[in-house]
Amino acid sequence: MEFGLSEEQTLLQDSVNRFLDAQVPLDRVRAFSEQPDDQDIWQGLTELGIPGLLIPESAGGVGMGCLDAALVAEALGHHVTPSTFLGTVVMAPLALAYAGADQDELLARIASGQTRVGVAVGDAVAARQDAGITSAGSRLTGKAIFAMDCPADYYLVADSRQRLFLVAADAAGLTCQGLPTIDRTRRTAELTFDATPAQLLSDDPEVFARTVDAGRVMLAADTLGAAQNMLDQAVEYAKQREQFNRPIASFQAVKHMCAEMAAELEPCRAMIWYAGHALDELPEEARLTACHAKAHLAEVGKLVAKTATEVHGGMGFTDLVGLHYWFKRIGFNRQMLGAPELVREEAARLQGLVA
Amino acid sequence: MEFGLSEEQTLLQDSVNRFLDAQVPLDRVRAFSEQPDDQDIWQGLTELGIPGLLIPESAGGVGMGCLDAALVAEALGHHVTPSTFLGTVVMAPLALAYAGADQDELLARIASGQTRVGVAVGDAVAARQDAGITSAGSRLTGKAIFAMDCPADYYLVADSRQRLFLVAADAAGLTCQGLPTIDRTRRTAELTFDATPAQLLSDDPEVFARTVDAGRVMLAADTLGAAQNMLDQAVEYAKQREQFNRPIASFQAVKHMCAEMAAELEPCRAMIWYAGHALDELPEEARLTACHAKAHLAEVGKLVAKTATEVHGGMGFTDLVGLHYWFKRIGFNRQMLGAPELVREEAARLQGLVA
Amino acid sequence: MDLSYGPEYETFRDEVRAFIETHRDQAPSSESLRSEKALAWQRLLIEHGYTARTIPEAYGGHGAQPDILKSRIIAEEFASARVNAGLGGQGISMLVPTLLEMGTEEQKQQFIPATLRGEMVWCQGYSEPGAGSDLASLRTSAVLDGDEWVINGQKIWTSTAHLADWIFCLVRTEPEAPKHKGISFLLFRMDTPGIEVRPLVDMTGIANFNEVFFTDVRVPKHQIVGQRGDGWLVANAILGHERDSLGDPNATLTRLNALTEMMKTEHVGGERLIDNPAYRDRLMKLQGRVMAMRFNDLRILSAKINNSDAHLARMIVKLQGTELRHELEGLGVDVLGELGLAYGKSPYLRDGGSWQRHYMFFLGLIIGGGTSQIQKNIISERGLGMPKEPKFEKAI
Amino acid sequence: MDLSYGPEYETFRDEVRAFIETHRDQAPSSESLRSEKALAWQRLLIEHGYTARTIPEAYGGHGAQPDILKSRIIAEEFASARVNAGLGGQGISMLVPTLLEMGTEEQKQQFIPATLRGEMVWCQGYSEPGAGSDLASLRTSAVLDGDEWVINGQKIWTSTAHLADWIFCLVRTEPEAPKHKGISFLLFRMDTPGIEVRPLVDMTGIANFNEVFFTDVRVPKHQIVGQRGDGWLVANAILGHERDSLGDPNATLTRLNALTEMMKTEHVGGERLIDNPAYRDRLMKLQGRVMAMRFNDLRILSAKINNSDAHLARMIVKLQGTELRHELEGLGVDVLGELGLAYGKSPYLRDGGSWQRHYMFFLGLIIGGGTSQIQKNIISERGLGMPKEPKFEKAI
Repeated sequence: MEFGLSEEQTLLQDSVNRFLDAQVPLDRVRAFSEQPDDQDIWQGLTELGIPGLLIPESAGGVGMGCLDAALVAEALGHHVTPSTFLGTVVMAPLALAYAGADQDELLARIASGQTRVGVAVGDAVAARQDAGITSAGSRLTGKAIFAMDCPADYYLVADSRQRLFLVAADAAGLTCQGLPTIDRTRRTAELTFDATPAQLLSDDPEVFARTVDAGRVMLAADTLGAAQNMLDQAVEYAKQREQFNRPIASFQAVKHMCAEMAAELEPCRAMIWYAGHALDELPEEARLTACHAKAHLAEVGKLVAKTATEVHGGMGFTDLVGLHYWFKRIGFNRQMLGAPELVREEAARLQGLVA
Repeated sequence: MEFGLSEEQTLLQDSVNRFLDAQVPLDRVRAFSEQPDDQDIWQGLTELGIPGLLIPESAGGVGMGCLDAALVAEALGHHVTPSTFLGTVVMAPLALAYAGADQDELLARIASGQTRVGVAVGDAVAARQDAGITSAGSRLTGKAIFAMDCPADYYLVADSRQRLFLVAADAAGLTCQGLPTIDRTRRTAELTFDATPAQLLSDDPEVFARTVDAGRVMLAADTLGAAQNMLDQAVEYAKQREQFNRPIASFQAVKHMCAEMAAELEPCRAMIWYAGHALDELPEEARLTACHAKAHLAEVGKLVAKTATEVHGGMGFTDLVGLHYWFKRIGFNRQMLGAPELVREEAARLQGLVA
Repeated sequence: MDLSYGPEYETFRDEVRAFIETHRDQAPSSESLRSEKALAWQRLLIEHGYTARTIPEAYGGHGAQPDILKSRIIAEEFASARVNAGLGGQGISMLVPTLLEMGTEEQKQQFIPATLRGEMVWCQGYSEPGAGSDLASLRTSAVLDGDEWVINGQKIWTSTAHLADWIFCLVRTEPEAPKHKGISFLLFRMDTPGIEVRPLVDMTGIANFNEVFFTDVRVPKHQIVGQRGDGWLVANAILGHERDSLGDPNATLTRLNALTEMMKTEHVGGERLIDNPAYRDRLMKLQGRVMAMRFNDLRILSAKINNSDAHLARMIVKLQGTELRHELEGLGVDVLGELGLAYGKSPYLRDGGSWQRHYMFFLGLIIGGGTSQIQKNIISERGLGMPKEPKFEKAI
Repeated sequence: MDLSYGPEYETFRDEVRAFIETHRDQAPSSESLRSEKALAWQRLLIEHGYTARTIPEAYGGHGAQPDILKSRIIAEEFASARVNAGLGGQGISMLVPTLLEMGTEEQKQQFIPATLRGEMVWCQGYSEPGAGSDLASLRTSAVLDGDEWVINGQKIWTSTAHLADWIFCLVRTEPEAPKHKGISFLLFRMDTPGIEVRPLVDMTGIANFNEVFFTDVRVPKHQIVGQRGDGWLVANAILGHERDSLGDPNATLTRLNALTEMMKTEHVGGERLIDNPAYRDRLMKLQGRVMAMRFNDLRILSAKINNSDAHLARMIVKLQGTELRHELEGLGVDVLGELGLAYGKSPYLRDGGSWQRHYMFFLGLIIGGGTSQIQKNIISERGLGMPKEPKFEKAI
C-alpha cells in the first residue's frame, strides 16, 4: 500500500518545477501578459516530454497517466505558467483515446510539440446564452466562447449534445478571435463556425464526460499549485515584513490566517492525488472525485487567494509583487468547466440524489 | 427623523430587564429546567403589563406595538427567561386582531395574565411527515408537534391550509403531551385533535402569514438578546481568565473572535428595530423584513453561540457556567417557525424571484 | 421610530430636486477635474449650499449651520439623480477640516478657499512602503536647513499625486523622539524640485494609486500645520472621518439590485440564473445582510442627529461593509461562470465587467484604510473594552 | 499510488474476519468494563494479537512487531463488524506507552499487565480549572512529608474518574522552579483518603467528565514516574498520540452517509429533504470536504508505513476534523427543522437524537484536546515555521 507519489512521479514534478523555476520567473509571466508568446516555455516543456505525457509510447509519447499530468498541472499552477497544456496535453489526447480514434499521426505531432490543440467544450458543460454550437452531419455552426489554449492547430469542440469533434484551425468557416480574461497567463478565444467541416470523434456522452472529468482535475491541480505558492509567499512575506517593531508573522491574527490556509489546503493535495489516480484506475469513482476535486479546490482556492492577498496588505493589491497573477489564475480555474454550484449539483446527480 | 427607541420604549425594556435581572438569575432558569413552573415569573411580567402589551386599551391591554414586543422578546432572550410569551402575548392577540375577531373577553383575560394561549402553527409553516391537522367544518383532527407555550388555556392552531383556529384546552378530543427539546427554558408539546371543536378565526392566508411574521420577528429578537448576552459573557470571561500569565482577552485570536461576533451582531439590533416597526407601520415591507430578520438572526446567532462557547474554553462546554442555556435557546429560535433556508426561499418568493 | 424626515426636510428635499432638475445640464459628467465646466458647477453648488455647506463663508464655503439630515438629503438626491455632487478628493474631505481645526488663520485663508473652488488640488502623503498598519513608524525625513525643510523618502498609495498641485504630508522631523511624537505635518507644492510620481498599477490592472519619491525636496519652514512633532495629532484630528465612507450600505444595495436584475435576465443551461436555487439562496443571504447594514446606517445617522450613542454600530461599518461588498461582487462573478472572467475589451462583459473588477477592488478596500485585522483590534479594544496586547521585549 | 494492501495483508484481513465471525458471540456489547465477559474477551483479543498487539509478552501484551497496516486492518474490521475491539481508556492508550518509555522495570511489571487485562482502570489527572491551554501552569501541589507525597488541589475533565482504580496525575512538586520544570508525574489509587469525585455535567446534559478534588491525599514517595520535576517531559513523551484520534474522517464518513440516508427518507413540506437544493448543496460541500480528509488520512497512514513525511497533513487533522464534524452534525439539525430540537425521550427523535447531541459534543471536541486556537498556533509555528509571539512584560 502506498498512497503517495512514486519516485518517478516525484522526479517528473521536480524536473518540471526546476525548469519553471529557472525559465519562468515572474518577469517571464509579466512579459507573456504583454506579449502572449509561449514558444520558449513550450519548447522547454517539450524537452521534458510534457506534450506526450498521456500519449502512448506506440504513438511517440511517454505513456504516463492522469496523476502524472495532475502533478505537472500543479507545477504549472505553482508557477502561473503561461503555456498551453489543458487542451494539447490532456483533454485532446484523452478524448482521442477514450473515443478509440485512430489518430496516431496527430498524436505523434502533439507528442513532438509541433501541434497544439485548443478546447471548446464550455457550452456543453453549462450553456450560456451568447454561444452554442450545433452540428449537422459533420459540419459545425455556431459559436464557442472562452475556448482554452487558443490559438491552436486543432480544436477539440463539443456541440450542444456533447458530441466531440476535432476541427483543423484552417477549416472553412472557422475563425478564432482572442478573448481577454482576468487571467493573463492563459489564452482564451471565441471560435465561430459556419458550416465548418469537422471530424466526429464520439457521440458517446460518456467520452465527453470523461474528457471533462480529466480537465476538471487538471484545473483543480493547477489551483492546488497556485494556492500553495500564494500561501508560501504569504508566510515568507509575513516573516520579512515588520510593523510595530516585529515581523507581522508573529501576530496571532496573521499566524492564524496562515494556519487556516494550510489547514484547508493540505488535504487538497491527497485529494488531487486520488482524483488523478482515479481517472485512470478507478472508473467507478472517477467522476465523483473529479467533481468534488474541482468544486472543493475552487472553494479552498478562493479562500487562499483572498487570505494570502490580505496577509500581503497593500502590497498584495498592487502589481509590484505580482501576487495577482496567482489570484486570477485561481479565479480562472474556478469558473471554467463548471463553477462550484453547478459541479456539486452534478456530483449529486451522479449519486442519484437529484429527483 | 428618529431611527431608534422612544423614551417610553427604553423604559419598557429597562423595566423588564431590571425585573429579570433581579428575579430570573441563572439559578431560577436552572430550577425551571428541572421543574417547569413559571408562575412567579409570569406574575412579575404581569405586574409590568406584559401580557396586555399588544392588546388594545379598550380590551384591558396597554395597546403598544410590535416593536415594543420585540424589545420585550430581546430582554427575555437576554435572560433566557422561562416564560410563556410568543403565543400568549404576541401571536394570539395579533391573530385575533388581524382576523377582526370579536374576542374582547378573552383578550381581557389574557391581558390580566389569567389566560395563556399556546401556538401550534409549525406544520402549516413547514409540514413534517409525523404531523398535520385537517379541519372539517369547525372540527380539527390530527396532530401538531412542537407547539409552543404549552400547556395553555387555549391554543392558536393552524390547519394544513393555513386556516387559523382557536381551541380551548378542555375541548373534546384534545390532548396535550409535553415534548422535551434541547431548550429547557421553553415548553413545547404535542397536541392531538380528534374531531375537536374549534373556533375558526380566519381562513385568510394573509392573516396566518402576518401572525407568523410577528412570531418570526419575536424569535429573532429573542436571539438578539441571547446572543448579545453570550457575547457579553465571553468578553467578561476573557478579561478574567488568565492563561500564559495574561488575560486571554489580550490574545489577538480571542479579541478577533469577540470583534467578529460584535461586528455581526451589532447591525442586527437595527434590523430588529426596523422589522418590529414594520410589522405595525410598513405593511408592504413587513413580510420581507420579518423573513430576513428571522433567517439572518438565525445565522448570526449560530455563529455567536459557537464562538462565545469557544471563548469560554472547556467551561463553556460544561453546565457549570450555564452558557448552554443561551446556546440552546438560540438553537430553538433558529429551528422554529421556519429554518433559515426555508425562510430565505420564502423571501425570494415574496419578491417574485421563484419561477 | 420615526422614519420620515419631517415636513421641513421634505420641503428642503423638493428644493434640492428642483435645483437638480433645473441645472443638471450644467453639471460635468466625465470632464476633467480642471475643466471650466467642473469649476463653474462647483461654484454654483457652493453658492446654493450643496457642497462645502457648513464651511464658513469667510473661507469660501456656504456658511450654513450643520444639519446632518440636510446633508444626507443632498447626498441622496444627487446620487439618485446621478448628477455630479461637487468636487471631492482628499483636499476637500481631509485637509480642509484639518486646517479648520488646526491651521493658522493665514493657512486657512491661503488654502481653504482655493481648495474649495477646485483651483488647488491636493494629495495625501501618509502611508509608506514600510509604514502601513503601523503608520507612525514612517521614515520620510524632513531636516531643517536654514529656513527650509529638506525632505527625503517615499510615500505610497497617494491616489491623486499625478493630478495634485499640493501635498499634505507626514514627515519625521524629530528622529530622537518617541515615534508618535517625532512627526510633523507639512504642506508643499507638488512641482517642487526633487519630487517624482510613479503610477502604481493594482490588481485590477488600473493605476488607481501612485508612489511618490522625495529627493532633497526643499520646503519653506512655515509650511507646517501645528507645531514640530505634533503631526500625529494633526493627522488624527480628522482621520476617523475617512473610514466612514468605506463600506457604504447604500452603494451595496444598488449593487445588490443590479445583481438581482442580472440574475433575472442572464441564463445558464437554458435556465435563468435566479432559478438556480443555490445561487438564489446565496443572493437571499446577502440581501439579509445588506438589509441589516442599511438599517444600521439609519441608526448611525439618527444617532448623529439626536446625539445618542451608536459607537459600536459605527465602528463595525468598514469591516462588515467592505467584506459584504466583496462577497456580493464575488457572487456576481460566480453566477456568470466563464463570463465572469471576461475583462478588458471583451465583448462578453456583463455590466461593463464591473463584477470581476469590483471583486478585486473591494478586496483592496478590505485591506486599505485599516485592514480587517486592524479593524478587529479596534472593535475589540475600543468597542468591547478588551486589553491591548501586552508590551513585549524584542526577540525571544 | 497503490491502494491495495497487498496479498499478505489481504490474508491477514481474512484471518481477522474469520476470528470475528467465529467469536463474535463472546464479545461484550454494553456490559460494564468490569464484567467477566469483557475481561475474558480482552484476554482472548490479546492472545490473538488484536489488542495490546505490540506490547511485549513480558508485560502481558501480544509481543508482535509493529505493523501499521495490520493494526489498521484490525481496526477497520472490528469497526465494520461493529464488534467490541477490546478495552480502551486512558490507562491503555496513554499510561501504558508512557510507562514503556519512562517507567522503571518494577513499575512496568506492577502496572502494565493488570492494566492490559482490564483489571486496573485508570483516569488521567492533567487539566485544572485554571490550567487548560496553559497546562503547565497547573497548581495541584504535592509536598514530600517523610516517605509520602501530600497532595492538595483540583483536577477537571477526568473522564473515567468515577470508574477508575488508579490515577496518573501531574502535580507541582517544585514550586520554586520554572513552571515546566516543577511538575512531577505521580500514580496513586483513587480510593486513597482525601479524594472526592464530582460528576461534571456538560451541555449535552450528560456527565461525560468529572472534577476530582484532593485534600491532603497521602501517596507513597516511590509512586513517581521519572524524576522529581520531570513530569512535563514524562507527560509529553506520548501526548501527541491522543490528538490523532480526534476528528477521524472515517467516523465522519459514516455520519455523512447516515445524513444522506436521512435526507432521502425524511420530508418537509411534502418534499424529501434531499430535494431541497439549498440543503443538497450544503451536503455536497460537506461530501467534498470529507473526501479530502479521508484521502488525507490515507496519505498519513501511507507516510507512517513508508516513513515519509506528512507532518503538516497530520497536524491539521484535529482542527479540520472536529470543525468538519461539527458542521456536518449541524446540517443534520438544520434539515430536521423543529425535529432537530427534540431531545431526551422525545418520540420525534431521528437517529436517536444523535444530530443535536453530536452537534454539541463536537463543539466540545473543537475546544478539548487543544482548542482550535491552540491548533492554529501549532500549525503556524511548527507547520509553517512562523515565529512564536514575542515575550512580554506583565502589564501595559
